[in-house]
Amino acid sequence: MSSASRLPIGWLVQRVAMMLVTLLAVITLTFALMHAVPGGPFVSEKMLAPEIEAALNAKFGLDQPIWRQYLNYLGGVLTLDLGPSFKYPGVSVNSMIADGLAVTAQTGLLAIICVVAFGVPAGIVAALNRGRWPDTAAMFIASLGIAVPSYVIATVALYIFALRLGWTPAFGLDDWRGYILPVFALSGFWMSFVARLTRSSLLETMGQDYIMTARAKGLPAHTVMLRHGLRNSLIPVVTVLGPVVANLLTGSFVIEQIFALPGIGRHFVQSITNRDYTAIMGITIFYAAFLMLMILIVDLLYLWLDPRISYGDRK
Amino acid sequence: MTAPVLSLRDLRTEYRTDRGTVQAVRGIDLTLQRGEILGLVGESGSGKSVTCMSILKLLKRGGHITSGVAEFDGRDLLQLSERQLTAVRGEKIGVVFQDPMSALNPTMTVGRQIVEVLLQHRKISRKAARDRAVELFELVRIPSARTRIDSYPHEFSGGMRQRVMIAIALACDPDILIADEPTTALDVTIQRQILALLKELRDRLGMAIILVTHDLGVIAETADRVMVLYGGQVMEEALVADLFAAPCHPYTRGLLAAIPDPRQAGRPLSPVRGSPPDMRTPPPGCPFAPRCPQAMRICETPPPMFDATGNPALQAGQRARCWRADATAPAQIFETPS
Amino acid sequence: MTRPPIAPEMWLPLDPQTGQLGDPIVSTATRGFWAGVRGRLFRHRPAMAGLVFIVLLIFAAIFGPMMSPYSYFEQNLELSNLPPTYRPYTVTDNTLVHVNTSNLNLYEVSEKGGLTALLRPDDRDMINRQSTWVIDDREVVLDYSQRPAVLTIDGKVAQAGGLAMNNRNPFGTDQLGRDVLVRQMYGARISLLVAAAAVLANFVIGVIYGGVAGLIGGRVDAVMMRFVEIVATIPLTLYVILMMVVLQSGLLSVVLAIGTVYWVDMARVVRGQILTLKSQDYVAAARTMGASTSRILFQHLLPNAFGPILVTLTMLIPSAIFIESFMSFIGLGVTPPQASWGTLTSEAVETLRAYPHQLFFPAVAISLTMLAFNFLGDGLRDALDPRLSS
Amino acid sequence: MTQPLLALENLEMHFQTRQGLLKAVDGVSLTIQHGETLGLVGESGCGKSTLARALMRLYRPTGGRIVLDGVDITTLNEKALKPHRKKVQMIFQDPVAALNGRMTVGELVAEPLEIMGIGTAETRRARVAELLDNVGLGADAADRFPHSFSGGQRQRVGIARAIALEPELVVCDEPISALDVSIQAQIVNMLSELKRDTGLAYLFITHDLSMLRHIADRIGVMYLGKLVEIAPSEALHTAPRHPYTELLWSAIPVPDPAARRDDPFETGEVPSPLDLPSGCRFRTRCPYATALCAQSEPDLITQDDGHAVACHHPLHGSMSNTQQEQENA
Amino acid sequence: AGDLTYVVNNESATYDPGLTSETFAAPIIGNTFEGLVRFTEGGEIEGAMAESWEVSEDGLTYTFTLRDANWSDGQPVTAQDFVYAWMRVLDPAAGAKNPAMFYLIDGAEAHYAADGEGDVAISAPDDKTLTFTLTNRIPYMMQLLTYTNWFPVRQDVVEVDPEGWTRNPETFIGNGPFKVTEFNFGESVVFAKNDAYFQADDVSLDTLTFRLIPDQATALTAMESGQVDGIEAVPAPEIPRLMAESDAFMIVPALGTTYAFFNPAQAPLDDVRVRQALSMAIDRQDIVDFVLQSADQPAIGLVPYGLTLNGEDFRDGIDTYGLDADAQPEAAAALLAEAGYPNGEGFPETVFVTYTSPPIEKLLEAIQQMWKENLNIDVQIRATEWQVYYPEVQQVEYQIAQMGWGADYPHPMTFLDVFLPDSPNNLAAWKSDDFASAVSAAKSTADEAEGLAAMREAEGVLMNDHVILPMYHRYNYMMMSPDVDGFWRSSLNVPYFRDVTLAE
Ligand SMILES: Nc1ncnc2c1ncn2[C@@H]1O[C@H](COP(=O)(O)OP(=O)(O)OP(=O)(O)O)[C@@H](O)[C@H]1O
Ligand SMILES: Nc1ncnc2c1ncn2[C@@H]1O[C@H](COP(=O)(O)OP(=O)(O)OP(=O)(O)O)[C@@H](O)[C@H]1O
Ligand SMILES: [Mg+2]
Ligand SMILES: [Mg+2]
Repeated sequence: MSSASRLPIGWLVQRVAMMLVTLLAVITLTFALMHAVPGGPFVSEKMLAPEIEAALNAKFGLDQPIWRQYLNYLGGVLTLDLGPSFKYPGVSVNSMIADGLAVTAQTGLLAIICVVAFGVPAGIVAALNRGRWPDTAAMFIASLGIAVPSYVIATVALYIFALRLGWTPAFGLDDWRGYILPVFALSGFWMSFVARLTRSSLLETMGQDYIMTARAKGLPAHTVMLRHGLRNSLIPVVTVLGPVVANLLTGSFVIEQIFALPGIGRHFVQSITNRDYTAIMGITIFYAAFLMLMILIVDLLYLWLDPRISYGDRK
Repeated sequence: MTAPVLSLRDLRTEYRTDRGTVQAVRGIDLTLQRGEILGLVGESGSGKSVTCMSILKLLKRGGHITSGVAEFDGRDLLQLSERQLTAVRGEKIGVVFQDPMSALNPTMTVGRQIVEVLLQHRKISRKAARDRAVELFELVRIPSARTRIDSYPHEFSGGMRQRVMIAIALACDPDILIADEPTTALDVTIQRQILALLKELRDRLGMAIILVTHDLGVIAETADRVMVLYGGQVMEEALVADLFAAPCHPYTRGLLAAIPDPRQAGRPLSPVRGSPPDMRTPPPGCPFAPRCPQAMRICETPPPMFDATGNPALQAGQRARCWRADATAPAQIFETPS
Repeated sequence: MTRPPIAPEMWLPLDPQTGQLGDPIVSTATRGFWAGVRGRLFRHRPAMAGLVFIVLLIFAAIFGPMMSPYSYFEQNLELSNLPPTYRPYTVTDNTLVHVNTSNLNLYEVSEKGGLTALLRPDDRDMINRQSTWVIDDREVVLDYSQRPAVLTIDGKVAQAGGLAMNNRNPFGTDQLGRDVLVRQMYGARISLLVAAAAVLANFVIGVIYGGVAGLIGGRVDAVMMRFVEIVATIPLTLYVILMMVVLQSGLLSVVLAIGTVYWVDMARVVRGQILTLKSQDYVAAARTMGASTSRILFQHLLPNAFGPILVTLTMLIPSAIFIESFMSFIGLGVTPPQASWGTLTSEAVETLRAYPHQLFFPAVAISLTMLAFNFLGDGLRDALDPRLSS
Repeated sequence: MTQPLLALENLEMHFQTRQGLLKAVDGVSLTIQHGETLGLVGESGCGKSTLARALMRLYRPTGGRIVLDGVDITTLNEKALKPHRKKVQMIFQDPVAALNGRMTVGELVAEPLEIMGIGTAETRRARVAELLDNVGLGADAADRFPHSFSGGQRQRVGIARAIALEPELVVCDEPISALDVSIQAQIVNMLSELKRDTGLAYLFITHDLSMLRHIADRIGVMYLGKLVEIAPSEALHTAPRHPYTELLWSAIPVPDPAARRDDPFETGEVPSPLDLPSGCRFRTRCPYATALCAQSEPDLITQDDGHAVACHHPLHGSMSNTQQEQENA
Repeated sequence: AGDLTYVVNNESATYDPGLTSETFAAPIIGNTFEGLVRFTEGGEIEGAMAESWEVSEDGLTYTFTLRDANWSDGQPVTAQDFVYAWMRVLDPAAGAKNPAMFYLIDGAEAHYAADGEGDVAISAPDDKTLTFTLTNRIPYMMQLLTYTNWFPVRQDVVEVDPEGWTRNPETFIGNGPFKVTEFNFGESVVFAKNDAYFQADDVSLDTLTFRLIPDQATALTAMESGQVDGIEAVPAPEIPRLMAESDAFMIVPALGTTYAFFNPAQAPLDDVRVRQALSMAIDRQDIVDFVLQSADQPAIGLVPYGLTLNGEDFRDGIDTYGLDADAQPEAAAALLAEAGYPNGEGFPETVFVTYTSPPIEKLLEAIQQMWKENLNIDVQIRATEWQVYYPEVQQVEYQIAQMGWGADYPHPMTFLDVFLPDSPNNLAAWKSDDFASAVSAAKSTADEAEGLAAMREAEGVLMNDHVILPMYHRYNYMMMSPDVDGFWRSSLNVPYFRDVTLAE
């Protein structure tokens, strides 16, 4: 049976409907939270006179009852218009997300590639050499990668490589060297995590009977590992990678802040500190939708990775 | 006698676990002739599977072969490197594992799992390999082979999976087939079908088969020669007819006695009493001595393997590791309580 | 083959008969599951190293601040930003000084090697970038118009001596002249407490939530997992700010904030485990006995999902510690002058160039602790899974 | 006749799968009397385990009734079911999988008592010791974990647990398949002893027909979700009436090399339970199948001798109803 | 000729000269727009768009004559552009943040209150003449006019896209030395020389880039590795090092005072002696020397140094209100004892609230410790996010609150105005008739000396009541490559690149 024919359309439809409901819940909750939190988009360095604040509220419709604002907002979301930024007049949230994503996606994508391209092989090498020095070394580095916070990695790397050695620029993605540090700082943790996960999952798989069968067929060790071991150990890795992809592609505030990347992660945190209502909502919705999409994709990947899984028969 | 295809001498295998070292196989000798079906029987944990796995060095983690020679094709398999062994595994010696449910890769179509072994050992095209796979499927009697070949293992019943395993093992027409409990957990009709298939293959291709089982009925139906294992050692070895007709070793007798007798329906069965030894600290003498109803003091010394030469207790070709088979033993000890 | 003849009495029956019907196997050691786990764990060297480290750390966190001559809040502004090690200059035989090249101050070195006093310059020439001290009748000039700054004593360029330990403050001092070592130990209290809170939240909420979702399955599971998605996507910062308004900032709110949202990953992991475990026969067996859902969950399923739970936990502890520093950063955290490793680290990141030691110690402390947890977690997982041990 | 201990009336267990409706158990009626051993055999996948699990109420049956001691337990919820659970217990095929490896044997055996709230911790401990003694393990086994036991011993733990509540019926789903002959014999002996001592009834599922002959009072034969034949053990062995039973019997390996059959054995392919043949389910493999078999499904008809068979063309013994009808016509 | 990259740390909300009140917008607006008048580097007022001006006898009516100057698209700058710009600020619908600044024009306040209805005394008799009339005399009116809100904007571009015009280089038409060629949201703003600028010949830079780097440490790394030419700010802990060793380091007067509000309505701060004791007990010199380690100046009053009136610095010879740069522990303790808390005993629980900012929290920790040491009282510090903190403080529900003020225009009044009873920024809700009358006296006099005296009197009233705890007068610390010549940054935070030339 081909995997395409296993695509459970009914399940998919149900799932997407569920996603929309979840999204609505996210919207509602975030909206409520946002308005419950003190402050507002017009709090700045100096106090505004009450009549001026009133004028600003009127201008942005914040003088209307909250349910009205909510419905208005929902209406906008339905037309995929996330509205204008309250904090940055003239900037639409749509364009904020699009611009931010353009930056974040570049580093994020590279980080994901790093996570997969280094994390998984490191895990494989470690598993292949279980208990010997490559395993110990890889797992020690991976433990460090999990243990050292990314902002420490980023700051120290910036200090050493940009300032002391002058190998990389301090900020900016204008040439390829500019990508090195942010991508490294972004992917360090997940690379380490994926390496550990791959290793343990692979060891688990390599203890299965069918690995013995593959060996008994006379397949060389690496074929056994790659063809039979790896694919079956990927389920936990993929499970983790789904949300990770969503996270990396939606940016990390700390890293974007340190490397001065105008990415979506920075916009998001700033929109919260600014109480830029539409931007908060917009980016949250975007993130939620993206995360759910990734989880959905993971679920679909399960189908491809493990033909035993089917979504049709949920009792 | 012609030269055996496989001869195993003094195989010793142990498993090092954190609860101690398990001496799974303790000096097993085995010869296998061309076209012969050799049955291995014995209680659970007696070392049947480990013996089979050791031949191709397919041990799980912690398993170590500490001594022994496995002569095949003029070479000692146990001295070969992993790389050299790949040329033997699947090509010259095929293996069917004990548990068909978990022995197939669940994420690969069964077809690919067969094609894979063909491509590994034969210089043929993918297409040709696939055709051969279909042929093998037909050989093991999987209906509508051409379409079922693209199924995943979970879409097959246990019996069919077992047949797929056999097809994989047979793909390269091996000289030897090692079949570790190929029919356990299958119902009798499918069991019989598979056994018939094995016999047919033996007849047609002259393949030698090591058949592991604890079902004496299966042995009686299928094997030519039988080895009874206990405590990691061969207790008795005989042609199948001799073994059933004139078992020498008390353990063999115990096993045979445990088979339910249709004429005695309703009466209690007679199991071998006691439990198998802890293989981390096997008994110093005969491993069966602690359970043996006829144990003697001598049994605390390890018995050698006795053969039929000049030995009234044994048939020609029969061998037993029991002091009772010693030609010098006092005659009365053969008067076994029935 | 000849063999020495066998003595006739050897052919006599062996008695008394040892084997009896249904006798248990001769098992050398009767060891329970947990005894086995403990045994395996104790033999796992990295895990033991991790455990010892954590125990020592807990001791240091509890008793360290009590035993230190300083308190975590006591400041000495004059002695701020002192290094743990330094290279003294010899002014006269019994006067050594230390030059802080970042703020161009001179410090007196005590006999025991501690940096004990700031030496105020007698003259500060901002135009020519020189500061002048008169120490023991010697004119000490620090010329910082060139880099690195040059110290001259009576007109002669002085050479720094060998590396010395700052005995007064072995880890140096921070920007307000507080002892870094005692702050470090005090910070461990808070960070370990936060870690403990995270562990507890994950155990209590994450494990149960995921367990229930996985066990009940079907529609309930789908809805529960969507709720997890909602919790995971709602901006944590907003939520934390709201908590900050509702509660007062402080350790309790950190613990609460972490407790209420910091379990979604664990819930996912546990659910996945339960989904695979619940089809096991022992669950069916328990049901045939009339076991309640909670009994099945707690008695049967969760203990068997322990391995992955542990692994996830060791993963989550560091991020809990970092979340605390983030929360402290936005004001929902420990109140100054209290310190946690997170706040120590983020403060020290700012002074990285001038005073790298301020980052070094907390970063190393966090990293070592995480390594310790990781090693311990690995060891525990291996110990809990007999198949993995050899 | 007295009220049976257990009566299944047209029990159905259908699973909704992605590929379609799977009729794992498709209308099975049978009774088990107090103190009786009913053997159940059949091809792999014919629904034996499903039947067992459904009657244990591990599933909620999709049709039919389960009447236990006169009480219909088919749709009771867990709470209402709890008192009835005492009467029926189960022994599983795989003793490794059925015992929670994180509990001591003592805990495992005490668990049903604890759940039912029987006795105090003290009395339970005594009872556990007694139970372990009964199954030949010795009371000191209580402090050990299942992994330190052999397969046969683990199965004894399972048995001890199953009889802890003094049930009236024990459902044994292939309790001996994974064990070797000698241990099989031990277990079977023990089950027989228990039956003799306490008047237990068994539903005994197995592939091992020779063993069944040894212990079962009556034997039911299942094929693709249906009961095709049920009869006293001896009668079934000596004169099976359903062609499938005959086929099964012919496949039993005989532990006698002299009686060796070297002929190829063809059984035909088992149809998919998702796509059942019309009429009689066995007709695709049946050497005696006629056009009738494809048209109508034979009912399970009980003959006077208590031998029931669902076949249009039964072998041996009396004629089937259909034949009679045809002749009458 | 040349290109220059300058790092800014904050994204500005809007670059609309009329609507913004943010300091972050100043660098961009200040280099792309000019008002009627502007500051010279020396702080003098000189004509920008105005060629000349006249003030009526009563000091209320101002009449400006504009010079021939063009917008960056070549159109002439007219008086109507100013009228439009100003009237727009007074229209509530436009959403200006700072219309109150215009209320001093006759009719402006009423106009705003009436939703843009009613006459305002602003007019343009012809293209080159602009006149307006104030309600009161404003001695610092000319300084006010340098503030961005008074800059002209073009009606045609604004009306086409009232929100978006400042985000689009095409429509962001200014009359300053540079024009924007790229807006990269969150990343950078790129400028090119504005050839239509009336002094275009004096502008040497070809392009100018403002790069947004939120992290000051990264900015410093970029600066030190030579990736950028100048940075707006340096991380506080780096100041001593840079001050000592960097040629690029610059200290710019900032006209700002950092202080804390005492809430005179809350115990124990309702007692002026307590307030004074707290203020006396901190060592401002130590704070500057060790905590800030900067060139900031200890503050013992509200108005910073550097504001000169009548040839005299405001602070010269002024009273110290009992405060000093160094701590006076004995005197402070005595005062506290007098207030009923000898040796700090019985001092009620007191919380010092602040916004989250690592340097400020450090500062407060030091002060906390000084109070502990000198007065033996325990004061809690509670830091919250600015958005939470600020509205809370506005409700005057604190005991001590951290705050500061930076000048909008270089005149003491920008500080004193804050403490008028109706000022939204009077966060202590402090009221004093003496203060108010002194302030209005200062505003209404035409005589600078008199005005100075009145303002000093006003500060005296405030300070003697110890409503605020002055800490230090701040400076801005930045870096600009020594190769850059002619760069200056005003005390109002506008970096001027107009006169910059680059060394080869
Ligand atoms: N992976 C392993 N680790 C440790 N001990 C093992 C392992 N595999 C087998 N053994 C031990 O080796 C001995 C022989 O086991 P083996 O699997 O050969 O028995 P068997 O005769 O095949 O039994 P069965 O009939 O149950 O398959 C047993 O004592 C068993 O416990
Ligand atoms: N939970 C389930 N969902 C869907 N199908 C099921 C489920 N359980 C069992 N089945 C299907 O029902 C049929 C009967 O299965 P069952 O396990 O009862 O067979 P069995 O007679 O016990 O076979 P075996 O002898 O192999 O144990 C099979 O086709 C099986 O795939
Ligand atoms: Mg085996
Ligand atoms: Mg079954």
